[in-house]
Amino acid sequence: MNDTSPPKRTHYLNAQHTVGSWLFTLDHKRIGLLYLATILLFFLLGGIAAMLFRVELMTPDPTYMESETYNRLFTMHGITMIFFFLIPSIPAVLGNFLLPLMLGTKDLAFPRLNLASWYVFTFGGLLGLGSIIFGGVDTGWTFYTPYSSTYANSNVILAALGIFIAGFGSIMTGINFIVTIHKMRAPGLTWFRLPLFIWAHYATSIIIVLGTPVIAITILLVAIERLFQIGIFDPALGGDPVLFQHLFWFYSHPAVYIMILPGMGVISEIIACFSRKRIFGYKVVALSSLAIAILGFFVWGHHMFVSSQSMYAGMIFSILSFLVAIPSAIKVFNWTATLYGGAIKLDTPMLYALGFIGLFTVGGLTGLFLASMAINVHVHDTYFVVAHFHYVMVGGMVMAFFGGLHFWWPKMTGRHFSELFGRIGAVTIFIGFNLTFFPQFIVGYLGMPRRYHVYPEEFQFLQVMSTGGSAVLALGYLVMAGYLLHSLVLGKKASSNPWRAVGLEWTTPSPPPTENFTTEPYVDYEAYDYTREEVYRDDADEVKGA
Amino acid sequence: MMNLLASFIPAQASHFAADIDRLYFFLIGVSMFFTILIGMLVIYFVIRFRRRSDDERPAPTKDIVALEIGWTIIPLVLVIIMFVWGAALFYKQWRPPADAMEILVTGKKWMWKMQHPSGRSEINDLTVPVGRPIRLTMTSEDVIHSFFVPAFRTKADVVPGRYTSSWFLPTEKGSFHLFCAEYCGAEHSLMKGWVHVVSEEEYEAWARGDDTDVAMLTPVEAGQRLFNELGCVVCHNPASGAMGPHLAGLFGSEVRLNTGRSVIADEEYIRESILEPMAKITEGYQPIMPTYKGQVSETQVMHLIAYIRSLSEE
Amino acid sequence: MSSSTHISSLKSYLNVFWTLMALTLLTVVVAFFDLGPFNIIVAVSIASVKAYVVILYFMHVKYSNHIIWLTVAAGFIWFVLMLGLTIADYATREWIPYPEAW
Amino acid sequence: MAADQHSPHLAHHFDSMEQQQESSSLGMWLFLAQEVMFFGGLFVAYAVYRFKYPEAFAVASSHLSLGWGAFNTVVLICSSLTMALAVRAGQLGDKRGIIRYLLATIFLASVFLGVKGVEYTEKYNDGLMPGPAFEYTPDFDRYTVPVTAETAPPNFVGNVQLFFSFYFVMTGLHALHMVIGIGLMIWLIVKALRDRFSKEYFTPIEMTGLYWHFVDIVWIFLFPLVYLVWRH
Ligand code: HEA
Ligand code: HEA
Ligand code: HEC
Ligand code: CUA
Ligand SMILES: [Cu+2]
Repeated sequence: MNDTSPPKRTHYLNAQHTVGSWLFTLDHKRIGLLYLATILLFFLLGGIAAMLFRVELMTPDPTYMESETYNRLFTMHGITMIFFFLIPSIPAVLGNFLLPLMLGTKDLAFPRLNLASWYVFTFGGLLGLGSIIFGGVDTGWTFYTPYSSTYANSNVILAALGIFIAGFGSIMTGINFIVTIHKMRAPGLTWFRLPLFIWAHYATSIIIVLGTPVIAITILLVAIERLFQIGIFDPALGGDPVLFQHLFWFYSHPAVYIMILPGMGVISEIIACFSRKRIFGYKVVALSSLAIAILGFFVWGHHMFVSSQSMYAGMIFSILSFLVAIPSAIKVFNWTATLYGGAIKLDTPMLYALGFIGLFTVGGLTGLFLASMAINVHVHDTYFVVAHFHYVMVGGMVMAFFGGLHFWWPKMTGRHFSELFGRIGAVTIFIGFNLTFFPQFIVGYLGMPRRYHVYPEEFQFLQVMSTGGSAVLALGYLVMAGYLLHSLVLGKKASSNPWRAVGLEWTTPSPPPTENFTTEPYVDYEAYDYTREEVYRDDADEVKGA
Repeated sequence: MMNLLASFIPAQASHFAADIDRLYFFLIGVSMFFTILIGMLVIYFVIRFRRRSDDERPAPTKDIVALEIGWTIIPLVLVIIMFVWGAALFYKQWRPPADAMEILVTGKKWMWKMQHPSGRSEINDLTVPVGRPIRLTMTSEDVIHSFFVPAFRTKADVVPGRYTSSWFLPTEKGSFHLFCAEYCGAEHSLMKGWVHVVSEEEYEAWARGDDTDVAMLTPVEAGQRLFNELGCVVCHNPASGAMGPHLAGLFGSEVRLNTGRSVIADEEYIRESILEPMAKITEGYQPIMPTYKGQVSETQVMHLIAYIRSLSEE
Repeated sequence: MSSSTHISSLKSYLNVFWTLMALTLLTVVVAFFDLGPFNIIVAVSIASVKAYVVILYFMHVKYSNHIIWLTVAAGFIWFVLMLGLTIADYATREWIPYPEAW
Repeated sequence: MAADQHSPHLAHHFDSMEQQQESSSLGMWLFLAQEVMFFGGLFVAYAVYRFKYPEAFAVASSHLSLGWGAFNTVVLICSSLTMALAVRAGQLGDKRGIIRYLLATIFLASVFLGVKGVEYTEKYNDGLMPGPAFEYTPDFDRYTVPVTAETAPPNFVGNVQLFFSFYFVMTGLHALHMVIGIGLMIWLIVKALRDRFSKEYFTPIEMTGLYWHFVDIVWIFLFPLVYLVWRH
């Protein structure tokens, strides 16, 4: 592949230039980029909402917004961040882009379905956006009945439909992934030669396919109940509002694993590459993803310990929650052990990966506090929970997402970002993140409830700290946005394997050609086999040609 | 030491507060151990095994089954301890002793109403005697709320259409925060109050109504006091998000209703607004005001009217 | 073997059809007998048998590979677990009764 | 395999017709598993309420027409048979058979929907449409269910209304699925008329068949659950 082809090599980005060639593309790589643009927009929106209410929280009394505005802001923040950013983040962007490349195939099994999923998702997102523009939603992202079904005085139906529709986008992606992984692996690529990224996406897709329909029907029931004013969860008819919570969390707990498993996949790739070692206990790590996906379905009641759920049911959910922590623990230990005896380089993606390990550990361990029933009684619906889930979601998945984005950036865009600014950004984000969310553990245990616009003065100090931290965090993201955009135009051209990584995606030029591979890939080596000489081949000439 | 600790945990004012904090510190211990262990190992490995040349090829990974088994079993044992400990405490929290004194609690947007066995009731305040087990029997008139007293480490959702309960044994005298912990709409964060733990004697006197100095107050003062106690101020408050109309200047003025008609706000109108708020809805407002029928005596209504009237006189 | 390569005979389809009809009749008839709590169990069991027959023969799962079997099984097992754990809450709520009405 | 490679129906990213067919089939089954959970959520909610309010649900169910319900069950099973035969015709490459059986299936589906329409209208006229217009006065003397004015739970009428909420949502969603199915079949007929199918390529018919049988299965469960609560 060391050919000195004509100066302008055709690849998936420059193969065609019209707007239509993007909007009607069936190329998984382009669809991945479409998703990237969409979800970054939602991330920005959700982030802006967070900054707005963080500023409000600097004082215990209402300062510059009314309580109704505050409620709409955190609801918008939760809904956009979860449904329109984090759930599609890694699967729909990196997964879409990389799955066929890693499997050595030309495309996903159903390219048209893939494109349709983006349209469906975007349409759902627009409905969600519409609900915000036309006055907002004030139910919290959890839509608890009967508030959402009868009392809320806001655009619940529109938002509900948005989530309902976006859910089908995610189901389409999930089905596509499972079929592709089953049926389209390159010759020689057996299950236990698959990258852990693929395993993670396989597990994630199982959750998506079996879980998402339940949130769809649940949220649809809320919309129907509001629209036609018929009772479904309405206590006035003997309906049970707690039943809604069962159905909601049946999806939304597994959904938190949709929000972490792909991140774990990314981390495995990065750690292997930057320590030049196969992941310690590869099989265990692969199978633990499946264990999390399956066990994770049966712990949803841990969100309902004080909801008046039966104590016995609570105990079942509690013990299962503890058990699902074990496979996560195994993964963390295996990553750490992988570092032992490696050749470690702290490039930007690796900084994100190491940040992930630390922050996910803290977030996951505080999940154990929450799963412990007696402690849950005290900290449920306080800032302790807020801190927990930001540690796993932002400290975990968002870190993994950006880590992965940096790792595969040269592959996706054909350009290098500035390593110096990359490292500055990563460190700023890490520091800002901890400053923002660590104080929230303390303020939560002290008893400050979440979703509070007005709060007692004794909590102010910690809240101000948190707001300060969030400014640092936002600055970190801003730096990142700056140098990434810069690199698109002025970045150094990337070779096919700039990090010296193992994996089929690194054997094809950056950016890859539309059909992904010029020669049909064949795999006759184990995953992460860093002893192979090909990996270290110098491909600098290729860049000049590209 | 104790002082330092006190800035990280709320007051321990019920008999299981200390138990729960103990479990909490156990978990903090385990967490710190693993976080520090992993953090230190990562830092150590990163330094010790840093890449020295671009071309370095480390030895391939060797899987060690004993290690895998070890770090499966150890966390497994730890989480089982956590589960048993947490569930046992929870079981205790769930079952009130038979001799507990029962207080009835109703939540509604956005206030708490407590009814004592003696018949006395309170709004947003809960007065209880120290050292006596208290059981709360709770329900909601509208959406789900949650009765949360951090100093007692108790919390229980209050669900419309059914009764839930919660119990505690206060061990310290003083006033402690009461919060609504389940999001319930616009003024969720104003749905809070205080739990006053007093001595047995004080409580008995209070429950009989001895402390009521209402007799010594003018009707306007008594009305103002009621206005705060009953939670009217939550909605009829010029400062906050104002769920209800501001009442200054109301008396004697002409009020436009959502039917398009107008009425003069006289005593009769105000009385009706308090007892039958749904009868006439002021233009531009939602019909969300709860009825106070059965909660206020006729005398108290008169006091309220006197107070609202006084707002128009200033 | 791929499911589309198996072509069932007309007769086997008709057999399946008459089985389904017979089972439908059976559910209706059984519903008129008082079996106490077993009414619902019998009704759901018969429906499950019908569903099973449809899946095996009309939907050709009998001739499909194991991954299809697994998918079908997963769908139903997940449903049963969702139902089971939810009902576990409602069925045990009264074990430690909440206080009676005021 | 070599012949496959040149089949006009083979998409560029598949290696063989067999791989393509297996992929479609697995994809369809995953979709159906998804559907199981979609309806599953409804069934769980229904089960919980039925568990809580057995009498009210029995009483409410007795207002449904068992005759129509059973009739529709038969109609739907017939349509499953014709659908299976349509797929078989596809396997045999019998174009006229495909069209004939699909038309039969569409006809049966329309009969089903027509009957549902009749039933809905009846319920509407009886004031059994849940929501603000719901009107129901219990007539305890006429119930075969062991419930009397004294033993009736406090919110009896409300519970009856709950049943009808579920009746309409469940059968409504089911009917919506049938409408979609009819649309798919019309599309298949058009394709068949244009000679798009052959012995080698009939995947769309097969997939639609799977979908249709699934819709049938949902009804197989709905029928005893909503029509046959306490008939004795
Ligand atoms: C990415 C998302 C994500 C992830 C991965 C998790 C992971 C976990 N979560 Fe979290 N959680 C959320 C997102 C997530 N959560 C969200 C969004 C909410 C709030 C929703 C809302 O109400 O708005 C929530 C709320 C929540 C609650 C309810 C709180 C309440 O409202 O009362 C509970 C209770 O059990 C809980 C538990 C857990 C547990 C046990 C894990 C476990 O999977 C964690 C496992 C990981 C580890 C344990 C760390 C690694 C292990 C080691 C380093 C070794 C040492 C290990 C041992 C000794 C076991 N979570
Ligand atoms: C993915 C999930 C996610 C993410 C990323 C975040 C990110 C943040 N969250 Fe969020 N949060 C939730 C999910 C998330 N949150 C959920 C589910 C809730 C519960 C809602 C509910 O109660 O219903 C919640 C609630 C919540 C609360 C509690 C509110 C309350 O209960 O009253 C708080 C309070 O501090 C908070 C703060 C923040 C902050 C400061 C960030 C910061 O990390 C945000 C920083 C980001 C930015 C400032 C954007 C910067 C972007 C750029 C500069 C440009 C980048 C663009 C390109 C590259 C093109 N969040
Ligand atoms: C949940 C919020 C809420 C609470 C608590 C509340 N109100 Fe109201 N009140 C309203 C709203 C909203 C209106 C306007 C709509 C209406 O007429 O019902 C209103 C109207 C009124 C009016 C008529 C005012 C006018 O402009 O016509 C009076 C008088 C009044 N309230 C008195 C009281 C008193 C006294 C209390 C306490 C005992 C009280 N309210 C508690 C929400 C509340
Ligand atoms: Cu009541 Cu929040
Ligand atoms: Cu959870």
